[in-house]
Amino acid sequence: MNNKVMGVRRCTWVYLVLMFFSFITYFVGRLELSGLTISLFVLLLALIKGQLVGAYFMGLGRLRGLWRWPVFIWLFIPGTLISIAFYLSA
Amino acid sequence: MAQAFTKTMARNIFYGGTAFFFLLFLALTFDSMGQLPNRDNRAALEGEFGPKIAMGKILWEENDCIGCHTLLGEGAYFAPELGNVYTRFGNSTDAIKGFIQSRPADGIPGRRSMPQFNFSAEELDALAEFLKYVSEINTAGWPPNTQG
Amino acid sequence: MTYKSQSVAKLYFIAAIALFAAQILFGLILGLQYVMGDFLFPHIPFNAARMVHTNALIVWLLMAFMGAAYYLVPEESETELFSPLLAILMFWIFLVAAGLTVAGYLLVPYSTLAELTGNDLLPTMGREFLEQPTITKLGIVVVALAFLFNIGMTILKGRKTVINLVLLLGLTGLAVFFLFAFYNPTNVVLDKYFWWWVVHLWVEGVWELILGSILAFVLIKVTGVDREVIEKWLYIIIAMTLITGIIGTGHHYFWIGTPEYWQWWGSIFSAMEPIPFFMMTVFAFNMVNKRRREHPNRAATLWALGTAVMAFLGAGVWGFLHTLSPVNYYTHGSQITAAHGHMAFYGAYVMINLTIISYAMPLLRGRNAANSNKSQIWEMWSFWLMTIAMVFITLFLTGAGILQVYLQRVAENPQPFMVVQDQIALFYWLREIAGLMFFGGLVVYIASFFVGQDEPEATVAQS
Amino acid sequence: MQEQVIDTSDVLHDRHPPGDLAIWIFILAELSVFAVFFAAYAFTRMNNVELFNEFQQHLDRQSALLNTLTLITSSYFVVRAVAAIKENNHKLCVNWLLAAISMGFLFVVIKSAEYAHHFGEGINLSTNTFYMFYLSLTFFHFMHVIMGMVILGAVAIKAKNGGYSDIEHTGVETGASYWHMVDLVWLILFPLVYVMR
Repeated sequence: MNNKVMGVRRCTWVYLVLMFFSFITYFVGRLELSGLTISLFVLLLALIKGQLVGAYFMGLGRLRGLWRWPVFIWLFIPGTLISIAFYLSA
Repeated sequence: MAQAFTKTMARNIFYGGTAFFFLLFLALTFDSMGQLPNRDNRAALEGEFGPKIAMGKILWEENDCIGCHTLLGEGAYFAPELGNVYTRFGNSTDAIKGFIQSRPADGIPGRRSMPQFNFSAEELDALAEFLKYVSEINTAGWPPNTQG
Repeated sequence: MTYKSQSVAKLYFIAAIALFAAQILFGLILGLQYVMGDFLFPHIPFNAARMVHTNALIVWLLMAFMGAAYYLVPEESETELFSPLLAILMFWIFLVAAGLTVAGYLLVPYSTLAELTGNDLLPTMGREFLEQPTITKLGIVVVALAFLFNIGMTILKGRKTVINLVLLLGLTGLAVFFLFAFYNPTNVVLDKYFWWWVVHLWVEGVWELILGSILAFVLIKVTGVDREVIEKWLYIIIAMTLITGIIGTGHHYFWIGTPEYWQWWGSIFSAMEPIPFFMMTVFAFNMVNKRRREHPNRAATLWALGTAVMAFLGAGVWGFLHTLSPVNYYTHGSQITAAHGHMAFYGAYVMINLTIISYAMPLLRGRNAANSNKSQIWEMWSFWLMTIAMVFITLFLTGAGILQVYLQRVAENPQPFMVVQDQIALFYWLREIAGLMFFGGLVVYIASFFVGQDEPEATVAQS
Repeated sequence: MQEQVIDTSDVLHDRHPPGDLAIWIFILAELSVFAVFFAAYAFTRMNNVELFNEFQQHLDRQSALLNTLTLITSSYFVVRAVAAIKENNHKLCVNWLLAAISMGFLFVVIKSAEYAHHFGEGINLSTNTFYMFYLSLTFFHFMHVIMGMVILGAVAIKAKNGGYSDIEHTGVETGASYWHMVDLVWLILFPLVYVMR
C-alpha cells in the first residue's frame, strides 16, 4: 500500500472524528449545559478539531520547520485568550 | 524542495482580495446608511430650522471654520472643538452668537484670536443653529467631556 | 533617459519641488502662530496659511506622481509617450490653477473667494483638504482625465508590465475617489462619511498602489534584482494594503455619528494596517541586500530605503498608536493626529517622490546614471537633515498630544482647550525649532541640484 | 524568479505548505483577523455575560450543526480531490471538487435561511453587542465561504480542461488550502458563538 492511499485513509478517520466531535458539541448546546468546565471542554474539542484540520487536511503535520506551526499557533493564542476571558467571567 | 510562489497567484490575491473587501465595505456602508436616520439628527434638518441649519453649514464652509477648529474631531487643531460647543456654552445659542460677535477685529496681542467676521443677525442665527444641530448628533459619547 | 518624451517629467518635478518649498515655508508660519498667536494676524490668518500648507502638499504630491508616471511609463512600456504636448499643456493648466488658487487663499478673505468662484452653485468648499474652489476641483478632474488618457494610451500601445498596471490602477482610483469631493450634503454625518472616501481611500488606499509601483520601479533599477521577484512582492504588498486599508476606513467612523460597530471593524482592520508597511520595509531591504549590481546613484537607494522605513514608522507605528477605538476616544482630533499625519505623509509620500526625483533627475538632466559625488553627498545630507527633523517634529507633537489629551480629556478636572494649549507651548516651540532644521534640510536639498554640476559623474567603486 | 514545484506527494517531511506561498500569506492574514475577532468576542462577553447568554439562546443551533457538518464534509471532499489529482485522475478530481462546492452551496442556503429569520425579526448589527458580534463574525465568514466557492469553481474549471496533472497541481492545493481555512475558522466559530456559555 502506498503513502497516498494511507494519507486518504487517515483523512477519512479524521473526518469521522471531526463529525463525532461536532455532534458532541451540538448536544452540549442542545442540553443547554453551561459553566466554565463545560465551556472549556467544548473549546478544547474545537481546538483539537482545528489541529486535525491543520495537520491532516491542510497537510501541515508532515512538514518540517516553521510551516508546521501556523495553525497550531493560531489555535493556541485565541484559544488561550478565550479561555482566560471565560475563566474571568465565570 | 522549491516553494511555489507565482506572480499569477499574487495577482489573483490582489484582485480577489481587493474586490472581496471592497464588497464587504459596501455592505457595511449599506447597513450604515440604514442606521444613520437613528443617529444623525436628521429630524432637525427636516424640521422648521432646517433651512437655517443648511445656511449655517454653508457659512461654516465659506468661512473655512474647519481651517482652525475641529468639528467632531476633524479639522485643524488650532482652536477648540465645536461639535459640542452648544453644550459647552450651557445649551445656549445666544452664548455662541455673543462669542462670535465679540471678537476684536485686530486680534488680541500675543494670543490666538478668532477673526471678526461681521456676520449679520440672520447669519449668526444660522451658524448657531448649525452648531446646535451638530451637537445633537449621536457620536457614541464623544468627546469624553464638555471641554471637547 | 531612454525615451525623449520622458523629459516632460522634468517640468513636473521642478514645480513639485517649488511647491514643496512653499509648503514648508507656510508650515513654519503655522508653527509660529501656534506659539505667537498674533503672528501675521489678521493678514494671513491661521486657516489661510494652513490651506496653503496642506493644499500645496497635495498638489505637489500629485504633480510629482504625474511626473513619476510620465517618467516611468514610457520606460516600462518601451514606447514614447502618447502625447508629450498634452502632458506639457496639462502641466501649465495645473500649475496656473494651483497658483491662482493659492493666490486666492492669500489675497482675499476665503468667503470672498467662495463668492467670486460661485461656490453657491455647487458648494464644495470649506472642508478640510478640499478647500479648493469648485472650479479648481473641476480643473483637477479635467487634468486628471487628460493625464489618465495620456498614460493609458501609452500603456495600451506598449509593453504592459505589472508596475505600469498597478500605477495606472492607483491613478485611476485617485481620479475616481476624488469625485466624492463633489458630494456635499447638509447632513454633516453623510458629508463626513463620504469625505473620507476621498481622503482615506486616497492615502491609505489607491495612493499606496502608486507608492508601491514607484518604489518597485526604482528598486528594479538600482538593485538589478529580477523583475519577476519584485513584481510578485509588489502584488502581495498592495494586496495586504487594500485588504486591511479598505475596511480600515472604519477607524474614521468611530465618533462622527456612524453606527457603533465601526469601532470594532475599524479597530480590528486598522490594527492590521502596519503589516503591509512592515512587509514593504523587509522587501526593500531584502532587495537591496540581494542586489546584483552597484548603482552609482547611492542617494536614490538611500531615499528608497528611507521611504520604506519612515512609511512604516509614520503610517504603521504612529497610526497604530491611536487607531484602536478605546485609545482614539481620547486622542481623536488632538496633536497626536497631527504627529501621525506629519510623519506618515513625509515617510510615505514625500519620500517616495523624492526617491523617484532623485533617481530620474540626473538622467533628465543629461547624466548617464547619477549625479557627481559632491551633489550626492549634499543630497544625502539633506536626507538625514529632513528625516531626523521630521522624527523630532513627530516626537514633539506626540509629547504635546499626550499632555493635551491628559489635561483636556483624562484628568480629573479637565481644562479648556486654550488653557491647555498654553501649557504645552514648550513642545510647540521645540517643534518649530525642528521645523527650522527641516527647512535647512530642504535648502541643502535644493542646493544639491546646483552643486557639483561641472564635476564628473559618480562611479561605482570596483568591489 | 519563477520557481516551479515538482510535486508534493505524501512523501514525508516537506518544508513548504501545499499550494502557492502567496495564498498562505493571505491565509495567515485572514486567520489573524478572525483571531482578533474571536478574542474581542470573548472579552466583550466578559462584561456582558447575561446579555450574551440570553441572546445566544435565540440562535438556531440545529442549523449551525448542519453547517458544521457540511463544511467538514466539503473539506474532506477537497482532500479527496487533491488525492485524485495526485493520481492524475482529472475526472475524479473535478467530481470531488463539485461535491465540495455543492456542500458549500448547502452551507450558503442554510445560513441564508438563518439570516432571513433574523432580519425578519428586525435584527441588525446595531440591535445589541451580541448580535453585532454574531452577525459580523458569521457574515464575514459567510463571505469567505462564497469566496472559497469561487476559488474552488475556478480550480474545477481548470482541472476539467486538463490544467493539472500528477506533476503540476499547485493550483488544486492552493484552492484546497484556502477552503480548509474557511472550514477551520467555522470550527472555532461554531462552539464559541453558538454553544459556549
